[in-house]
Amino acid sequence: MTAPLLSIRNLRTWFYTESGVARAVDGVSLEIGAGETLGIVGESGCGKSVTALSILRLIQPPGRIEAGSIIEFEGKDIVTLGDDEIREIRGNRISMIFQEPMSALNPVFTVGDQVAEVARVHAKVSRKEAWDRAVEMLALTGIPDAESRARQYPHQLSGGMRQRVLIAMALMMKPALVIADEPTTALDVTIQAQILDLLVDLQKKIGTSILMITHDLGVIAETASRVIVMYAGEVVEEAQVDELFAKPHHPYTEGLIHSMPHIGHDQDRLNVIPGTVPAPTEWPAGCRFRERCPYSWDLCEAEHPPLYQIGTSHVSRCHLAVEPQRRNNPHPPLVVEKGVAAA
Amino acid sequence: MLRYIAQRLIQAAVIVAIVAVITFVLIHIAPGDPFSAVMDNPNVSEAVRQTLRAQYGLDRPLPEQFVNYVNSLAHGELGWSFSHERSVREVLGSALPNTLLLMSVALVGSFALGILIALIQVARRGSVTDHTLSGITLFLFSMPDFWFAILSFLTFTYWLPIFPVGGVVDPTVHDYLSLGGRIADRLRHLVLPALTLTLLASASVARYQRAALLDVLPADYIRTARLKGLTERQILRRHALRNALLPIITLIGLSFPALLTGAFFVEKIFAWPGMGYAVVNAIGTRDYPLVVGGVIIGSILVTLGSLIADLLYALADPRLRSH
Amino acid sequence: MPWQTQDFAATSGPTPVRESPLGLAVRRIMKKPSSRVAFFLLGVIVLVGLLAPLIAPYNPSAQPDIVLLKDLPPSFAHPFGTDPYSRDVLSRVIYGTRLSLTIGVLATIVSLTVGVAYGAVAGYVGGVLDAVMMRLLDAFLSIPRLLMLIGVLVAWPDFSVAALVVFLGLTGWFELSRIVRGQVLALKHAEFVTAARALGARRRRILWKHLLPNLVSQIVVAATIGVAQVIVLEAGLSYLGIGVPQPMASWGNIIWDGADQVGTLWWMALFPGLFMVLTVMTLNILAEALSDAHERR
Amino acid sequence: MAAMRHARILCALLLVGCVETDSSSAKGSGGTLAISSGGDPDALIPSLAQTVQGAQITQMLYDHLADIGDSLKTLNDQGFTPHLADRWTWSADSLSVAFHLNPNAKWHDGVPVRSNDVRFTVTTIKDSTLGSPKRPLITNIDSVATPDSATAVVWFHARSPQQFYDAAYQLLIMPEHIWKSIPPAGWRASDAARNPIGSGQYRFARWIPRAAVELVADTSNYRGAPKLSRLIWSIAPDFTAAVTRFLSGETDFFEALRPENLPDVAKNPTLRVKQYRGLQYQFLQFNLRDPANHDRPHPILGNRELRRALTMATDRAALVRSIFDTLALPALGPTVRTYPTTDPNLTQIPFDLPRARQILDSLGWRVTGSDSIRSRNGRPLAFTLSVPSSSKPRVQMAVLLQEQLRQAGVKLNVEQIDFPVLIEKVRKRTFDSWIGAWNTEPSPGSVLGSWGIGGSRATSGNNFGSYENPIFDINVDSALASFDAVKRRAYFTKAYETIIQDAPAIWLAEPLQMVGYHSRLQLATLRPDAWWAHIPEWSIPADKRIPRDNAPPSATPPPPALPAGQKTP
Repeated sequence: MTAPLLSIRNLRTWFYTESGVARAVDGVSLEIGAGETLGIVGESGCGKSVTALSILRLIQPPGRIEAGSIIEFEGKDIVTLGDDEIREIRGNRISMIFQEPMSALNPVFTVGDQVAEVARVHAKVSRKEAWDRAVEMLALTGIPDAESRARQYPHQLSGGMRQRVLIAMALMMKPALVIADEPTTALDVTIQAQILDLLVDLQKKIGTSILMITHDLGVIAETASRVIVMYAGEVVEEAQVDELFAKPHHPYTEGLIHSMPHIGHDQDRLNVIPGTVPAPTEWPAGCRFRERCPYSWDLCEAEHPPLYQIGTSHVSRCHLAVEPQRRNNPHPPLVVEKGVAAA
Repeated sequence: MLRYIAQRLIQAAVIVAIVAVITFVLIHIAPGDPFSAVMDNPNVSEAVRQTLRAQYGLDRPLPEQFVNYVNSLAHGELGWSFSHERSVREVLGSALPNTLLLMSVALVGSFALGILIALIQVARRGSVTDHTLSGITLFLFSMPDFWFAILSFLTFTYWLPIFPVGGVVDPTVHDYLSLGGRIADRLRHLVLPALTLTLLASASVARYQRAALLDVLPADYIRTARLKGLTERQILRRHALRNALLPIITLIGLSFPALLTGAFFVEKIFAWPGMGYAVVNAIGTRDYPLVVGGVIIGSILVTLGSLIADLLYALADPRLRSH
Repeated sequence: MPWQTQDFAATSGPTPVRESPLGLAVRRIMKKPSSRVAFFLLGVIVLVGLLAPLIAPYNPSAQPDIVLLKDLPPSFAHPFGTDPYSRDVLSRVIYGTRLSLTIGVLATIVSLTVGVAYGAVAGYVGGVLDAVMMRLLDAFLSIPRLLMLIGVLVAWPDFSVAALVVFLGLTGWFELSRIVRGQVLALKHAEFVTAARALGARRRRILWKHLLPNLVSQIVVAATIGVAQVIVLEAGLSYLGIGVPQPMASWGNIIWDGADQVGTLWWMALFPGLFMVLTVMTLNILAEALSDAHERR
Repeated sequence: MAAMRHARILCALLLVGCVETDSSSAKGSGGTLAISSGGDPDALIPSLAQTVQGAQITQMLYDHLADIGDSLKTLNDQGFTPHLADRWTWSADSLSVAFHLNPNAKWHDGVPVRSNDVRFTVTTIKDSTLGSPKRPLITNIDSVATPDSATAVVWFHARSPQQFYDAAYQLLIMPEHIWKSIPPAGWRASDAARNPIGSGQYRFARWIPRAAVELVADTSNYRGAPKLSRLIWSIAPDFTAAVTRFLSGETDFFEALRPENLPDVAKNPTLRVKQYRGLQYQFLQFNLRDPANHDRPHPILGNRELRRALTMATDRAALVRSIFDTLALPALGPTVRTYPTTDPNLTQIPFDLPRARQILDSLGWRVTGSDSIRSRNGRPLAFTLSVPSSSKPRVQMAVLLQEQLRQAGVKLNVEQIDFPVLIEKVRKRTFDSWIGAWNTEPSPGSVLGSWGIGGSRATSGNNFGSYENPIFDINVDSALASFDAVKRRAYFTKAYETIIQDAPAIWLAEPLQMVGYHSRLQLATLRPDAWWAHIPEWSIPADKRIPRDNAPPSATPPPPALPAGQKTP
């Protein structure tokens, strides 16, 4: 592997709220190579979106990227860049696609304007030329009759169309990295597939890297080559996609895979991991997943697990790496016991 | 869109009709006869008494009085002002342009000023500037209109006599001035009352607009804009303001009653010969037809204001425009 | 299989109230220094009103010397000066605090009662009655409050303070009744109300039981703003000569006492005005903090 | 009743006065006089005008037949100077006077002034559908005959020393050709009322309601052009605005300065103050009859001793000092010191609080409860004092009186009501007490209308308190019938002392008038009944003029914005 395009080391993004310091991202390290698609998966509240926003330095007060965090992109440390320099990168070298295509577009401007604005800011081209480029880009994302669609307002487009607009906006400057934050969550299933295909297709044409953030392992399976599982502000497992699905190591990953809907199964009932992600202001000591874990034992409470090397490119933050036999004796997780006790 | 306009027009007409009923009730709810003071007033001539009796038909049964009242209102007749010795329509008709001038200058001024203040505050949110401006707008917002107008009048005509003491023009010279001089004379008289009303009204605009901008800022499309690499200033001006302006159009409609009330006091204190001045003077002379006429016209103004604001909103918001 | 199977429970709309929302809101706003200062100042003003007889340095209506002690500018003996009747303006402002606050509070109680009742009836009955009541409300809202009061008060030849309070109250409930109606409508269709009905409770009882707790914080906000508005309106009406009848002292009246000589007797407009602005400001700060707290709930 | 004509209600604004005197031929005319005014004129029709602004402006626009002299003599035609009539002749039986009109006199529209105008004026004032306030003042005039177009013969019912005064002072002649086609009931609302045509030395230019009234010099007037070419009444909304306009130089003249304004005037070297004797006295009048039933005496105020006690409890000197500073004296009685017939040392009821308390005790009004208010047989010693809310000084007076009487254990409920409502209440005699002011006329005989038996018994009479004492009436009548100055004064003294001791009112104040004016103005005599009488003689020297003075003299002003449809004179 050549020098990575983006390298994050020990990223800590904390929010200083009334109810305490929320350590939303708490020591994340990862790398993305050029042209690669890296997936980040996890429940909401696990810190994946904050990681993405940190890469673009879009953390608003009271949030803050803590000193010592390093986000190296194309040889520059994003954490220490000046405001003008980071703006040069945003939308230009790194862009982002959001999960809510409706609210991510400004309702009072035409979509063409909004796409063209990227070119106006970064390519310093005339209004006319920016518009032409925008229409071209919109056509590229598969919007039929792009010229007239560009003159429409967001509310006049369907959800899938809007997502295409966002993609056009993101790819306008042919960025080195596109961060896609739940790009398909809000769309219905058939559109989801189209959008993912489009992304993969455009990635090939442009040669950009993609950081695919999602809670949906299915999306990962379709798009990513490597995947990172995040939980409670930390990376808990990292592996090649095939490896992860075949041999998930972390109990959390295991739970995620189990909770995937399977075609042909009863869709009314979903397998879910009991309990919820703890509040970021009070991560539990020891293993942060301990209370929801069916395998946890004393060690999990006593010691915060490090990232254990499991395979060649497979790491996991679980003490099971030390005592793998415990996997054979699951018990009801603590949260379930508590729940029973409470009822 | 056309249907919306039609609907809104009908709604406004219904409101005006209800207002007419309410004023009729107001006239009759008072103990005795609101015109008794007028009827027996030695200064009121027999002709006026007859006009009043005919106008209000006070000796008739209530339903008939109501029909007559509605009928005369429908014909634009608001009764006879005995303190002016002319019809209420004539009195208010000649005063209305002055009130509208004052209100529109203050409306434009206060929204421009209020939005500017809000932009400054939001651009530096949390700073000392922000807090200071918040304090000032809150202070202005909490100030009774008449008290602020008194202070402004005293300060700039009595202690620092910079501005003329009320009126729309200086009647002693106005007609003998050149065109430029006449315009200058009008402006000189307009500045202080308009500024007073502007400041009074801008406080609520600034407070509202600041909140609206802060509401908009966490929106996803602002993040999108930031993501595109726009500067904070560009984001505020282009993306945030444009969206935060939509609620402000609603505020235009909502601010009409307050603006009108403010205009009443400002007109009284600055002798600005508008509707408010006429009605306030009518209070002193118990010129009840003129007071009621003022209430009706004021309510129509407010209804029209909110109607216009709603239509503007529909025009400005692309989401509504296409429906 | 260690993984539990759970039902998704959809929840939406207003939730049954478990803890006092008002207490929660008060606790929350008290974290802001500006609210604490406002609360303290308002407390002081209310105390001034309550303790008027104890703290006023002079009898507010005594005219100690109508020749030598009249129209005196502020001094140590008379910090707010004296009026044309040689009365001490400070003492009158202190007693005026009492009257102005009383009028504000009483009129607001009238407004709240009418507003809650009107909104509740409109929302509960619904249908044609609701539509009619709402159009009527639109019309009421189109008449500027001051104009409406002028219309009524001018028609009334002479009226007492009690009548003034009633009129002020009867013109101040329109916005609140809208909020109440909205809440009633939302509650009518709320799950827990349906659930409670399924358990055999009567709907009307359920509504009342849940309506008020859900509304408490909004009512408190409306009341706070209402008191401020009434204080300003009363002063404005007094300034137009149709407010509090003259022998009594309210803030508006004291200003009126000096109104025709406001250039020379500036202290008579300044001090009661400052008291008024201070009171209204603290009320506005608290109302804003309360409604913020409510929105964040 | 002849004397009825003289009194008139006056509340802050109400005043009817007199006319210009002769003016010598004016040279170097020019200059503008801007007058700060507290309100619009009520009407620009002389037969209807009642407010002070109405009086001022109509007396500039219209003419008397003859004008009273500065000495305000009212006996026969002593001191009167020719105006519309250049001479007059008495009939042998003195029951008529023939006024010979000035042949050059013309209305502002060019039509000559004719004797039928005089007859028309009298006829319309006597017409009840007009409702002229002057109607009761000219009851002694029977009719006007017009033997020829230049001679108007005024016929009187009875020979009276003041009959000439009635015809000359009370009548401002109106043009018949303008008004005859309009029914009197519709005069106020007519177009003609907004574009008055007169014969005075100033002609009407325009009236912008709530803003200004403007008159311009009638340069071709038969009495010569006035010296100032323009007069403007600049109308301010309230006292502060009016005085501020004067202080800031926006206006040149302010007629109602108060003591509080003097420091501000003194600060400005271009402003001057002038005091002059007025004809006004202010009083608190008691209703001697029961407001609910006029056939019964007032349950409290019907008692003479009690009224005397109330007067004794009132420190009138302090009151006057508090409100007027040095600009007023305590009133002597129903009269003013300006009259030569008034003895300034009339015996008064002294201020004596202990004695007042004693009297009240002896009348059975005792302090029983804890609230220090006296009562008798369970009835508290309390009554209402009505004041017009529009008059700040009178409201002040009421609040001061309230406190003073409280010291004596009397509860005074101050009721502020609007002026028209108050007038109505007073006319219907349904009041307990009120604070009023009479602006008397040049004749001291006016006192019978306001305090005599006739004024009490006539339904439209001005003796609202229903005070009746024949001794008072007889002495006034004797005085009026007497041609001997010493005797006249003695009779009046007797009459005044009678009424003072009966205390139908507390005689409060006799204000001096104080006007403020810009130093570039050169004033003429300020006549006690009407400071404006000699305005046509006022001037502004050419070297002291400011831009507003240099408006083209007698230029026709451009068509005004209001009222619409005005005819240019």
